[in-house]
Amino acid sequence: MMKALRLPGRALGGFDHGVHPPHHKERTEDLPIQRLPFGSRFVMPLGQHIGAPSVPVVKAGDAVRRGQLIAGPGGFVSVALHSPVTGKVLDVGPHRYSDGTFREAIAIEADPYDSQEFEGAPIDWESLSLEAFIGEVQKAGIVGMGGAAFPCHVKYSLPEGTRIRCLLINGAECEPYLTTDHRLMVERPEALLHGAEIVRSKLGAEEIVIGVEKNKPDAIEMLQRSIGPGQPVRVVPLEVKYPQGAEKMLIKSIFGVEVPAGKLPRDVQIAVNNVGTIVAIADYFQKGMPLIERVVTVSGPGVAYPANLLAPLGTPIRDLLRFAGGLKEETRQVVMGGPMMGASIADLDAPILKGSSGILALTANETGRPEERPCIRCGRCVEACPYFLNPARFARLARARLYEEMAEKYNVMDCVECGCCTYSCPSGIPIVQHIRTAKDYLRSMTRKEK
Amino acid sequence: MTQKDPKLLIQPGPQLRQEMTTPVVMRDVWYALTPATLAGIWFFGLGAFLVLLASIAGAVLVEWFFSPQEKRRYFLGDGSAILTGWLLGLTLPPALPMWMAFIGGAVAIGLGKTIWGGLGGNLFNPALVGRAFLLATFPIAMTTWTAPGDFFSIPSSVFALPLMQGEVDALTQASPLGLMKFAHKETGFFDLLFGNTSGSLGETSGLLLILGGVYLWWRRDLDWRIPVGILAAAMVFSSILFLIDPDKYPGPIFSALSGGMLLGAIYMATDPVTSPLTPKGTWIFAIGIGLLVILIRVFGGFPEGMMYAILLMNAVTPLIDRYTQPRVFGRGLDSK
Amino acid sequence: MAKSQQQAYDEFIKGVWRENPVFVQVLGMCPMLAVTNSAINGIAMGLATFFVLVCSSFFVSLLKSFIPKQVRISCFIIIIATFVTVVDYTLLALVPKVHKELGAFIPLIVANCLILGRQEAFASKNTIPMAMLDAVGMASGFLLALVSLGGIREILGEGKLLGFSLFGPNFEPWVIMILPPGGFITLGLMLLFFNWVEERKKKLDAQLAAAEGGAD
Amino acid sequence: MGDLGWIFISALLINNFVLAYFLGLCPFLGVSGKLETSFRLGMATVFVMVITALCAWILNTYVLIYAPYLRLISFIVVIASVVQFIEMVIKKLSPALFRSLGIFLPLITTNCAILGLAIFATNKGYGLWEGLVYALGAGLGFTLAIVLMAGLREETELSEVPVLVKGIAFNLIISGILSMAFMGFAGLFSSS
Amino acid sequence: MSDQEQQAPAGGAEEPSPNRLVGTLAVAGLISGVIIIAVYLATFNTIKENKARELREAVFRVLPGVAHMQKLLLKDGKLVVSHVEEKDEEPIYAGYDKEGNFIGYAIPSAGPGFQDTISVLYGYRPKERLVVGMWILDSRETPGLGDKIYKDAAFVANFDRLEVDPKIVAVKKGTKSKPNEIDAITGATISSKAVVRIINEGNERWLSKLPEPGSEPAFEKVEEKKGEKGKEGQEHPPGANDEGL
Repeated sequence: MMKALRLPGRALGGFDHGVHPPHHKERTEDLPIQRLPFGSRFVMPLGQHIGAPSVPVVKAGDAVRRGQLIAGPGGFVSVALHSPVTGKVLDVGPHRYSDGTFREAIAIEADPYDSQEFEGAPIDWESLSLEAFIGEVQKAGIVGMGGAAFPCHVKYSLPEGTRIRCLLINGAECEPYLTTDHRLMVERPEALLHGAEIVRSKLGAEEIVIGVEKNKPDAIEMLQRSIGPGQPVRVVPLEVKYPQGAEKMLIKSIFGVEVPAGKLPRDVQIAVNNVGTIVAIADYFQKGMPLIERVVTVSGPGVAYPANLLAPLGTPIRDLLRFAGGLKEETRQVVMGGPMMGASIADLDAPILKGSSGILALTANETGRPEERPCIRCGRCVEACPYFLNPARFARLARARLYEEMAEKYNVMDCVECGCCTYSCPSGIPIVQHIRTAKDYLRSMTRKEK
Repeated sequence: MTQKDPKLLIQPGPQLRQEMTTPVVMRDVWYALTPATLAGIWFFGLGAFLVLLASIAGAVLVEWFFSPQEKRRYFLGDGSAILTGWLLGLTLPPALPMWMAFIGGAVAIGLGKTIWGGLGGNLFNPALVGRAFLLATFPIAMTTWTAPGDFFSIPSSVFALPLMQGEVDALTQASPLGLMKFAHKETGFFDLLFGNTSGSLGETSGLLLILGGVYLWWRRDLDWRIPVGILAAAMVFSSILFLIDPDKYPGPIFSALSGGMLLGAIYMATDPVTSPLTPKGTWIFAIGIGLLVILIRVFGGFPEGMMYAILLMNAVTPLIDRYTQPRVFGRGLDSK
Repeated sequence: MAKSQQQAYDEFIKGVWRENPVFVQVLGMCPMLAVTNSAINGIAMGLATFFVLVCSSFFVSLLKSFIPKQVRISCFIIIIATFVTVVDYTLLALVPKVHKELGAFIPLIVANCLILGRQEAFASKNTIPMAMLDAVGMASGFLLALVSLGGIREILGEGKLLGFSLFGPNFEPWVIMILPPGGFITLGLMLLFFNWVEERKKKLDAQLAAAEGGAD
Repeated sequence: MGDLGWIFISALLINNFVLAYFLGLCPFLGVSGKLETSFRLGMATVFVMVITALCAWILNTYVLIYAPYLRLISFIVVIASVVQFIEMVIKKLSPALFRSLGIFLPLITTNCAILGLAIFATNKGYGLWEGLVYALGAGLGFTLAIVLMAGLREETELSEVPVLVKGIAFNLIISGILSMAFMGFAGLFSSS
Repeated sequence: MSDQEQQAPAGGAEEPSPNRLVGTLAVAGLISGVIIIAVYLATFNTIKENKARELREAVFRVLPGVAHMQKLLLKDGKLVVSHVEEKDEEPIYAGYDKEGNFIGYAIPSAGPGFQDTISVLYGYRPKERLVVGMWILDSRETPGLGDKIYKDAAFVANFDRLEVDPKIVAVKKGTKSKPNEIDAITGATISSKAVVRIINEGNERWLSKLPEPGSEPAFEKVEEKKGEKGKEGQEHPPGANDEGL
């Protein structure tokens, strides 16, 4: 059914539409990754990935070691959780989440006298079958680290008749401010390439393509230098444009192929993984270390000393900010993730999660919104939408509560909420917000029908 | 720090916004219009300035009067009412009685915008609704063109009492389009380019209008497809006619530079509210205007058709928008 | 007796004001707009319609028991068309100038939904006096609307009312008022005005009711 | 421009039945809420108008020269019956066509645009072909106006039109502006 | 919309027989026919007189000095006097002075104007080949602008003693210099030109068919007042659409 995949070595001219927000990466792009000192209290929410929540296997008072399993996967689309520290389980119960809601989580108190060294052994990946490999990835708790936190092993479980010809590694990191993937590519290219090789060989792909935006020349150079002889890896420099890192856009940019609506990259014989994810896989198979820590960019004009921090999962956001010099007084908003798709943080004591790629402290300068004015149908959103949807129409229809029409005539469900429309709107209309409302409503309606 | 967390804002993403806002866009258009406006006032004298002011006053007052209390604070803020009055003023004859200009401005906002629910709701270009109303209401005053003259002499017709006729004492002179239509006389290229001809007070100086357009394009406030499409379609159509009979029909350069063509193509048709949203639709819209203008100018009853062409295509815009939705990413690929 | 007088008055006044065929029921738009470019035309058209409506109502009410339900619409139309033809010829004979002004819109009275509507909704179900009152009321309301619209259009469009100059010779006529767009826009604005009056009245009533409720 | 061509253009654009003659206002204001419906109503009107022109010509040529006073009544009765008859025929022969156009037919027959067409064509002294072209132009003109109107109205459904304005008043004012825009066609092809 | 749509047939009552239905309609038709015919007959003469008077006034206006007129039709290439109304014939009118001497023709012509068809009647004197008067029978030109073609006395006066050779031409107001030129109305150039074009078209159609000057059909003494005999019917002044729009 699908056209044979072409595997060019350079970008085919990018995707259409999209926006060019100022990238602000200069604050942290040259700062090496630093390890954040261990704090005292860690909270691991059970549902920090997409899919079913994990099922706890420890209870209050249990002693846990760093990297020890504390919750098993709650189904196929679910992953395991591991303790980020050596210490004692305080309780298993509701804890504040970064958006202010309470969710089930395991709270752990770190043992202040432990060295917190991780002890583990490499895993012999070469002898594993694909199924076993997938099981290992699930066991390691690895999810997409770009922000969506989709369980990684699900991507590798291919339906009958599907095959992957290319492993595409997403190093675009198109969100402003964030530099975690960038630093990983510069500092740990071997780990990245090794992890990529593991996945490639297990999936039976022919080639590894790493797409990196052109504003990271050092990363491109470092990767190119590190490619071993005969390794089937290509590094493709990409135009700097948001949302270059959305996987369908990335595929379009590199291969010139559109993933059909409602289909996945595997339907065009491509598997896409984030740089951080691949490095986590490498860490697991090389050192036996499951996903218990990640690199987080702490940046924004609201912090004095922006940094790229390697932080244990479950660390309170406050600890990261404190390490970066604390919040300045003019801070108005703290965002988890990138400024385009990230969400506001309501509680600084909430933990960082597997999907937290950045903590950004923003001042009035960035958070100020233009006063909301009537839509003047200027069409900027239409020309920004990478999915060629009609956001202006969505906003009008949503205001009139014509949600069904949005889905039937204008394909609102195809929207990935990248935020380009709201970003580009001169009238300050929260278009994405309207779209989210509509999508929520439509989803609840379909659920009801079922 | 633990004690004094700043009060944190919770707002949905995206957190970043580009800098362009509606008032900035409106103000950009002001800047772009300024040179051509000054040129118009220079050519036609202070009277033209008064006409312009009257039209803006009509627009702004009605906007203010009909906006709900809580919105009144930005009656000047988003600048759209001033812009409407201004654009309308630029399309008026320089010796029009002020009271007519005032009514034009009032109708432009009242019928062209307010009843549609204000900015963004109107489907016809408000300034042109005002002008169409004036042209249908005061056909003689609206087609009495004066020749460029002394800067300080103000035609007495400008001060005509409300509801009364204005006696035009200035030197009247047919506009280049009128000369073309009724006497088959073509006006010189440089006169058209620099605006030293009779005509509406802001439409004569082709060069400055184009400069303003380039500024808007550079500021990305302007959908370049619209002026390009209009001018291209109009010029191609008139070239064809010109090739058929050069004595009877005007040439493409004349068509592009004369009358309200540039003012309309760059500032009126591009009004985002009343032009299609989709790129493909925009082309259809622009080409439609270009063809209609020449059709009306050459075969119709009026020497100038820009206003009607734009209004007619405004009326078609909802249909265009409906049938030119772009192909959604990843859809309609393999219908096999 | 007083009660029946009150009822009669009600039947009459509802057509003039409360259920005004043009401003409230929005019926009979075509003649309403087409011929009202001056007050005199409005009066002529209004009177022609008046005649047709009253005569038709009379006959329909008179004959209502003879007309079987199945063919009633056809009968109504025949009755109406008869009187329209009568009006047509009478005007042509007596006032050819007016007839020329109104032109083809006199025969089109047949298609005026107002007339057929009244037969169907009222005359065919009520006694002759009531039907007459209703017809006179409705026709007066229609006449009133035509005259007011025609008057406004004439005043602005020509500076005259019923041919008398109001503003002197220097008046600048608002030509659009005599043209079709002027008809649409003027009637639109008049309806808008009526809406506004209604709205205000409702608000006042509500305030009054609230005040009274508070007093109790 | 030939005579027939000018008759067509004139009925379609310059002297549009709705926007210049105020004919057919009931459906124009009442049925123009939805684009789809409007278009089908327009097509049905074209159909009825062409039949009307034919009937009117036959009546004028063969009947009414002997009895001019029956003009009005015979137009009404004959046109209504013929349309009803055709409606039944369509229902039998093509249910699909009936579903898309048929429901409008009775509505259209009572519409003043139809009677107006017959009377105008008679007054202008049009022959058979002129009458048919006139009907086609008038019908398409009606369709054009109602479709544009429906497009505009559907769009305004989504904007915040003041409550006070909504409804017939607003539709009339939109028609007024549309009518103003159509004035641009005045004099089209009449100047040499 | 219209009320009749809402009405559902009231059930309950027993079905009247078809005969009764047809009968009712027939009776209604009969009564209506009687009324109509009565009114028609009552108004017939007045209407006819009105029409005749209107036409006569128009003819007298475009042909100064005329006291009598008669209708001429073209039959087999010859102009013959006609007293009956015939369909599909385009008549012209001949005007005579009190003594019955031929003065000129009044020719109707029509064509598209700015808004709609303009119907013109103009007087023509074949001897001098001059247009001597113009009258607009019917037009829908813009009030205040195009309607000056009949409201503006100066414009109408243009058509007095206007040469038809080679062709009448409308020029910009104030620049009339030749005997075949007229001053157009400022701001209503299209309407002015339309009138000129319509007259030129009338000339093209008729001038070649007119008999040699001197051999015009003589005036036949017929009672003009009491109406031409022939079929009963509304007399349409040709070109003048009585239901003027």
